[in-house]
Amino acid sequence: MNNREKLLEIKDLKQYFNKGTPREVRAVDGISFDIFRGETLGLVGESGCGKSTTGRTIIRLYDATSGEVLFNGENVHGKKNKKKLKEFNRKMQMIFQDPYASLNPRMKVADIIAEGIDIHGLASNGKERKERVNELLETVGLNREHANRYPHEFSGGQRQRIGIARALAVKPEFIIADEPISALDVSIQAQVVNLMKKLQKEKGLTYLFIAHDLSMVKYISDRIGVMYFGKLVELATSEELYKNPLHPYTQALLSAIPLPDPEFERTRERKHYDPSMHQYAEGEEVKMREITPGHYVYCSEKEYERYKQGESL
Amino acid sequence: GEGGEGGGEGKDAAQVLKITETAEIPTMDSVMAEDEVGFNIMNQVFEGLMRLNKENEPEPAVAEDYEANEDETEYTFTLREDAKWSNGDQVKAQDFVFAWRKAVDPQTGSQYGPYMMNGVIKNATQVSEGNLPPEELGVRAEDDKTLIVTLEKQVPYFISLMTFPTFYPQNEAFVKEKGDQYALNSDNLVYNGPFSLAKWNGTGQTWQFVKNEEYWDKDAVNLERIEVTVTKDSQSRVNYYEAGDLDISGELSSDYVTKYKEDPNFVSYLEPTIFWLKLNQEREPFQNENIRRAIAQAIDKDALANDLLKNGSIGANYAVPKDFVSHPDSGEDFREANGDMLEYNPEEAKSLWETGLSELGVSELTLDILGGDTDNAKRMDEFLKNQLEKNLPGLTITLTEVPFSVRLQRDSSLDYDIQVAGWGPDYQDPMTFSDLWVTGGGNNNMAYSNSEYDRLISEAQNELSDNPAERFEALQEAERILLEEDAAIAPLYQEGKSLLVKDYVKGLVTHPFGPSYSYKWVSIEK
Amino acid sequence: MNPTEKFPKSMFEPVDIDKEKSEAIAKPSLTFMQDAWRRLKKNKGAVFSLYVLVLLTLLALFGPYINEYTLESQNTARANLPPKIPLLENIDWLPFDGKVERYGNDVDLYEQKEIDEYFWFGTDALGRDIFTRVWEGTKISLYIAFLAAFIDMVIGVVYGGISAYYGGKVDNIMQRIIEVLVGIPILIVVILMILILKPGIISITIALTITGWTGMARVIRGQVLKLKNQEYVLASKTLGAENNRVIMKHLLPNLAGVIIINTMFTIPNAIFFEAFLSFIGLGLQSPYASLGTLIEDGYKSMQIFPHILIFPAVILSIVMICFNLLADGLRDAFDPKMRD
Amino acid sequence: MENLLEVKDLHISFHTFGGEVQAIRGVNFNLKKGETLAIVGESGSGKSVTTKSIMRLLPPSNSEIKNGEILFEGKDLARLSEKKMQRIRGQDISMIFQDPMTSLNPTMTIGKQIMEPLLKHQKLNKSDARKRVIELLKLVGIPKPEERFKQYPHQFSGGMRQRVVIAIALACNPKILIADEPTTALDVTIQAQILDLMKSLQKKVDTSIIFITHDLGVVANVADRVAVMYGGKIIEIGTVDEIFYNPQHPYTWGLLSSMPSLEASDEELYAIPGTPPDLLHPPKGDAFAPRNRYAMKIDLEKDPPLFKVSNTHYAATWLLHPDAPKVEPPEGIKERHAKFEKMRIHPSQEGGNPNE
Amino acid sequence: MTKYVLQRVIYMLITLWIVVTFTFFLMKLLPGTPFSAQDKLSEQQLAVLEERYNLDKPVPVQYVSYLTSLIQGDMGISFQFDNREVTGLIMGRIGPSLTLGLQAIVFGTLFGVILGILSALYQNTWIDFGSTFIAVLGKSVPSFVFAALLQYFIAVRLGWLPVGTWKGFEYSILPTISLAMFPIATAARFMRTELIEVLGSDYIQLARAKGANSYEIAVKHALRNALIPLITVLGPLTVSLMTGSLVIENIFSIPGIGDQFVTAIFVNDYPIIMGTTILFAALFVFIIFVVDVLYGIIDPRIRLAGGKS
Ligand SMILES: Nc1ncnc2c1ncn2[C@@H]1O[C@H](COP(=O)(O)OP(=O)(O)OP(=O)(O)O)[C@@H](O)[C@H]1O
Ligand SMILES: Nc1ncnc2c1ncn2[C@@H]1O[C@H](COP(=O)(O)OP(=O)(O)OP(=O)(O)O)[C@@H](O)[C@H]1O
Ligand SMILES: [Mg+2]
Ligand SMILES: [Mg+2]
Repeated sequence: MNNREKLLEIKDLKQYFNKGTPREVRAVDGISFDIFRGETLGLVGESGCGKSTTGRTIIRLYDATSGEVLFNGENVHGKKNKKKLKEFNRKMQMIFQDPYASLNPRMKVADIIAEGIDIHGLASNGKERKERVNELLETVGLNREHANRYPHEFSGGQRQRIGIARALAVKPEFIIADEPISALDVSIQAQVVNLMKKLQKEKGLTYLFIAHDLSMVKYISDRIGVMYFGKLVELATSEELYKNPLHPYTQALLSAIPLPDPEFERTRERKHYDPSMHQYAEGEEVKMREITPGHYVYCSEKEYERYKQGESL
Repeated sequence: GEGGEGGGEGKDAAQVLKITETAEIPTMDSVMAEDEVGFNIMNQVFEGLMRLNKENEPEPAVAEDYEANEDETEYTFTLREDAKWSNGDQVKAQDFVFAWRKAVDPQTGSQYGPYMMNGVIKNATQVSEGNLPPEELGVRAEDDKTLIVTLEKQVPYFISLMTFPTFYPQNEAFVKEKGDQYALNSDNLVYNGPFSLAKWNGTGQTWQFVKNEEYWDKDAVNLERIEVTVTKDSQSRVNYYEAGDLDISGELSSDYVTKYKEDPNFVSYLEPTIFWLKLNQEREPFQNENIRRAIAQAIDKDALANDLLKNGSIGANYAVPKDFVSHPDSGEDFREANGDMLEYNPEEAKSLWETGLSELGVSELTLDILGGDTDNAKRMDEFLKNQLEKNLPGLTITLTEVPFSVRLQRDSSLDYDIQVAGWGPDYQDPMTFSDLWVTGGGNNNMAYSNSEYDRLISEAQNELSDNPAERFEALQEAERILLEEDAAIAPLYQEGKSLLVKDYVKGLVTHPFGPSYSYKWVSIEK
Repeated sequence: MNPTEKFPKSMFEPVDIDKEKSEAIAKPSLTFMQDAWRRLKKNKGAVFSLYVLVLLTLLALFGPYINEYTLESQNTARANLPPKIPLLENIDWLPFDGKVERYGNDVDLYEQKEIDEYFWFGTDALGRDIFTRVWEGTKISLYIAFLAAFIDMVIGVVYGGISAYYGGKVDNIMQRIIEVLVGIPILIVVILMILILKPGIISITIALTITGWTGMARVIRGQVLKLKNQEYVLASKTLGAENNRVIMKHLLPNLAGVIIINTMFTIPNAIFFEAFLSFIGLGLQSPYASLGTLIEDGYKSMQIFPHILIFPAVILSIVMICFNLLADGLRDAFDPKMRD
Repeated sequence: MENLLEVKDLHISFHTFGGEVQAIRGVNFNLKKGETLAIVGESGSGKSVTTKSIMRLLPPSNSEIKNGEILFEGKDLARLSEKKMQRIRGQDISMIFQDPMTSLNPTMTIGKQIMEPLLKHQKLNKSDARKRVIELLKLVGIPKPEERFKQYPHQFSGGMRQRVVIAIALACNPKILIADEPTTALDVTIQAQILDLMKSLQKKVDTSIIFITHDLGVVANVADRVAVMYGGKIIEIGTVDEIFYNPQHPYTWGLLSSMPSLEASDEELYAIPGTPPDLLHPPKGDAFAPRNRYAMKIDLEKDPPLFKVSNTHYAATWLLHPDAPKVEPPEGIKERHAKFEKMRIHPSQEGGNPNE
Repeated sequence: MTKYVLQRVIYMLITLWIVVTFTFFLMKLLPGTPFSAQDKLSEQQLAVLEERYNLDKPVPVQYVSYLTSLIQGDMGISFQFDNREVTGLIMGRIGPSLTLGLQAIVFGTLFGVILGILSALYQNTWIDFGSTFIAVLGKSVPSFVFAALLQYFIAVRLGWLPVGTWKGFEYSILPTISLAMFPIATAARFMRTELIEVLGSDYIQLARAKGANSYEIAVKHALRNALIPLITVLGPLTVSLMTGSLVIENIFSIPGIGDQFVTAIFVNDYPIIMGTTILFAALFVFIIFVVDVLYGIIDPRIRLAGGKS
């Protein structure tokens, strides 16, 4: 990573649902991390740990309970004028998980893709708009004939590519991809992942890539953050995380991922993670600490010392 | 008294009659009664000083005999020795005094008490207005068997009034004993009529009349029991009749008249009830006589009666009914002298209408008919609308159909153009119809005023009280003024009633005023 | 299995697989509505109902002008005539011969009253042509029903939409209001309203809609709650779409289905209530006639002149059945669960 | 090893609005005692239909077994009466479904649901059945089984529910256990636990398992043999090593190479272009041909038969025809082939961590 | 759960209070007077009557006193029946209505559920079509049209059953059937969809995989799960019964509260109109409440989750 320009800084972001009621859910409970321009940051964790919420809060689909999100150094949360907001909306985009729910069944593909163009007035006339749509369709590997069809006529992979085209239409800098492939068949997943990689190279995009499939995340990401129950527990480059997982949850996660290699599977050993193992004392400060450069772990001071020694918990 | 009629063969058949009523009994407190059903029921289970006999003439009932003073302002009734309540108590003169005082006492809240007694019984008006205590009412018991009634003035029809339920006695001791609970169900009542009420829970839709063994004239009563069911519509009544659940169908609607006209059990008779259009003379168009006359003459009353109502009603070209009262001397019906007035005549109506319109300076009129909301009323309103609009060019009729109570309210506030209304007699005298139209009269409510008319009525009520023939003729003249001269109202029809009565039911008596039927003389002869 | 079977060598030449072709879609393009329509067409009952309803609507509009009689033209001389239709009068078992049974004999009332005209559905007690009146009545009934359903729809959609879309406190308060409203028996409200307002087309409509919209509001709310968290709505928001756009482009088009279905169920409901009110005597007043008032009119003489009841009753039932069947068909057609 | 189950030339169609869907178009395989056969393939390839047809759970209203036999202990399940089939279900063959959240009756206690097959097939009395249920719950690793017995499904987490479903399936010690994507709905960590559990249980109760999944990693973990399905057919079948290290069918190649390995590699993933075939109108010839970058003319004409690769390994691709040209498989596959060669040379050598 | 029930009770009371208030003021707006012969009354008497009917005070005072007596179960005195308490009048009439309503709902749901089950189990056979036909008829043909036809054909023409009134079980057959048509239709359709959905669910598949036969599946697994939601339509059904009872009682001359209500409307007997309205509303609200709570008790998902929000 030669270019370490911070595109996005997330500072102590919190998102509580039904705050103050008995049904309060601390979906995201104080996480901080940076995303550098041009990189892909992977976010993994088990279902319900708050990955989607993190993504959605960053892009302001939810108003954060507290914390800051700096985009290009500017806080995008809190009050903003309309123009600024629009500008922000253009620069940050999202790709969704469910290829069936993410496209409006009553809109033609052309209109879906052009929605951003229409909102931001990026095309001066109908012809330009049409050209732009066709261009986008080709970018994601679809035909221009597809423009006049409705989403239900497409397969999952195709739909996902339409979703990508929609996001690209506004020429964003940063894209949050919320499990963009987990609903797809293995053979189709590669199509989408390849496309995303290609686009990143061509357009210099920055990704936040959310998934629970570690092998795909590792493949596409430069750095990976591991979430557990609303907290970020480990953050490191993908190589480092894979080779030297420190947090016991990360270790358990890694040990659980099945690989398409029978020999490896025959000998794999599983680790089990029990959060009570930490035995944090009352008032003990538990936070992200940098163990080796660029490798952060959520730990207490005591644990930090042990990690430093190269011990595992 | 009448002798027992059902002899011979009739004795074998079960003397049980199955009949229907059109509504639940609203009250069994005789002084509170104000509706047809109540009056009819009471007529079977209570008895006043007088009772209408089979010929519809008042005859002595609880009273054995009566006497009037010279100017007929005081009556002395002698009560029957054997008149008893169903609990065995004597029917005493004090029971009448008690009931009548209760009827006019404002605290009772009776509507019919003051209506029937004010202006008739001495001091009734003041008592009912709270200006005198009820004890001041002109009625007293000389002894248990002698009742003396003092009148406000001479009242020619006073004796016929004595058949009316408002004037029935109430067993003072029993009423006081029951207190609040009096008359709330058949057990909380005592009876002095031909029958006792049974199995009546106060609001139910069924009850029975059973022969009252304490009744003084029980030998004349053949029926052991009458079973009564409330049936609100004509269709069900006919169904029950056909199914054998009823011996007497109750009133038939026009459709069924068509069906049963030829039936041997079909009975139809004319009632002394008349329906007419009240033309509100506070409204400008009806201040014009031509307009009024045009309206009255534009309606084919015979078609209304024969094609639409079909229940034995006849078209009426008069204001006092046919077959109701007759000349005291000649015995000639009231109708004979005056004949038909304001007959259907579309051509004349049209020309009168046009004259009227030009007098009013308009070419079109929109008038509203205020009518009832019953099925028959609605149908009739539509007929009237059609007739008037057809025969009177430039007239538009709108219809407003409201419940009875609303109509009454709008009537008393003169809030209508044309109103369909009717009147049935409360006693057997033309006055019950004639005094409707005096200036400011309680039932005028259409701003009709004619001093000549008022004079005639007033004379009939006062000066001519002791001259029945002249009085009668004065009332005939008044009717002529009302219709022929003023066309104040537009008569429509005189009501008829049609029933189906099983052929084995003998001796059913229908009454033109007050209660509708008497079952006292009915017998089953199968 | 015969792996050694011989084939010409040329068969084993590689072919170029056109990547374009592998993405091609064979099926013809259909919009959602076209798709729903196609589905609906497969439901014979619904399509038949649709045709019947169209026919009845046409008859309601033009039926009264087919003969010379009007809604109100009376002639008591020809009252209560049974139906008589040219040609059909000659078919014995059909009740269109102008005859009625009286004391076991067939009496031709037309002959008896010396009437040469044909009254297809007979006449009523005032001698009015029932054919004309029935279609006028159908027109009024449909008019009230459509009007009521339309008002219900507008209020319901707006209310439910606002409640769900803005959510939070707004939703909470609006839902409490609905909860209370729903607790009030509709029928009673309708009757009370009619007692106060003079029975007429507008007042009946108002009475019908006064709580009628809650059903639509609830359905819409549920739907919007679901839709507003759909990923395509979120996508639109991340693109910077404002509320207007989200509502117009995303919510409304996707609500169209439920709105149509629900309205289709409201219409027969409104027809029913109108008829019901008329039947208990709180219905329209002359000069208007609705199917309800006609039925009420006919019920009274049902046993003697059944034709006065039968025609409006049958037409009312047909209208109700057709609307219900059509609504059912539409629901199936729009239901994504049934997609093939 | 004897064949417990033999499926021969199975053809199954569905009659739908759009026409006849030929979901299964000639499937052959057998299952041996005690082994785990994994079926992989993408969505719609007919995995579930195949297994449901073994259980005869296909909707009777619109499905039709057009041809073929399903032989279980000599009986043809495809033609068995419903009554007899009921005796086999749950007793000899039982099944685990994909979604643990919906496959339990929400209004019946867990205990009752597990007891049901015991009462029905084993004719146990209530108290014995209860004891057995508690044993089973313990076996599948549910703590405090006595308390759990009386609880309802919604009181269990997803992983717990799947354990309950497994307990139900194992209640009567079935000879065959069919697991249709039993872990797809679960998190990887939970999935790992369930997989371990299934493997250990299999040893204890000695049943044969048909394991359906589309996750090749899971296959590598659990399977003894693997069948790869595509477009209603088995296009390659063999032992787990044969399929993973010596795949022959281009589709299998595609599947294996489209998954990135954990070893860092910056190359583009191998992607199979296009979309799965429309079984309403199956293409002429090989259903995979339109997506096959090695397609030959004959692929568009004729459906390939299963070519034998070894005694245990068959693949349906014309590439195996003697006349077919040699093709270069993708990089990753070549590496796998190399590993396979190595394994053949050193069959005794235990596979170490492939990353080393 | 207790909290939930409490909350519901409060809503129930609020709803009732609104109904009472609403009807009370509506009544005040109605035209017409309760005194049928007002003209014949002296002012003195009018005053007495107004006092008796509590009409002499300003409207807000009347309202408050109505509310207070209502809480004590006193709904005032009828205009139509002399000196009779509305509470008593209604109670005297409620018997036949309750009997009829209960019979109709029991018969209706039972028969409807059976039809629905048959429909679902024999989907797309003639049984299904037959029961769907009945359901469509029941839903579409207004109860009064049904009643009129039944009365005409069964009672009048064929004479098999009595035409009307209320003297015993056989008198209740035709009205019950007329009234039950709607519940039959509703229950049948609801049951059919619900059961089809349940039968298609995963746990039914699992039950079949356990070797359960179709009887066990239908009865042990499917029926229970399909029946639970049926409770939710009981609310709307009761409403339809109340609606129905107004005309049905009228058509068959049954002395019930529906008939009383209609009569009261035509004679402006406000106390009875109000009383019946409140009774209907209370019944309705109460049934909805019971349905909700019952649902919570019967469905373990809600029961144990501690009530839905
Ligand atoms: N709108 C919401 N209201 C209330 N709770 C919510 C809402 N959205 C999410 N949650 C809760 O917040 C927590 C985190 O949810 P989130 O969707 O972020 O998880 P996730 O990591 O994306 O899971 P998955 O892998 O299943 O997508 C969950 O417990 C979820 O139930
Ligand atoms: N009940 C049915 N009616 C019609 N078609 C069906 C039915 N069930 C399955 N099919 C069709 O049969 C084919 C095979 O389906 P199947 O469920 O076996 O796929 P699968 O391999 O299990 O896929 P998945 O991984 O999505 O579970 C599909 O094309 C599907 O559309
Ligand atoms: Mg998520
Ligand atoms: Mg499947």
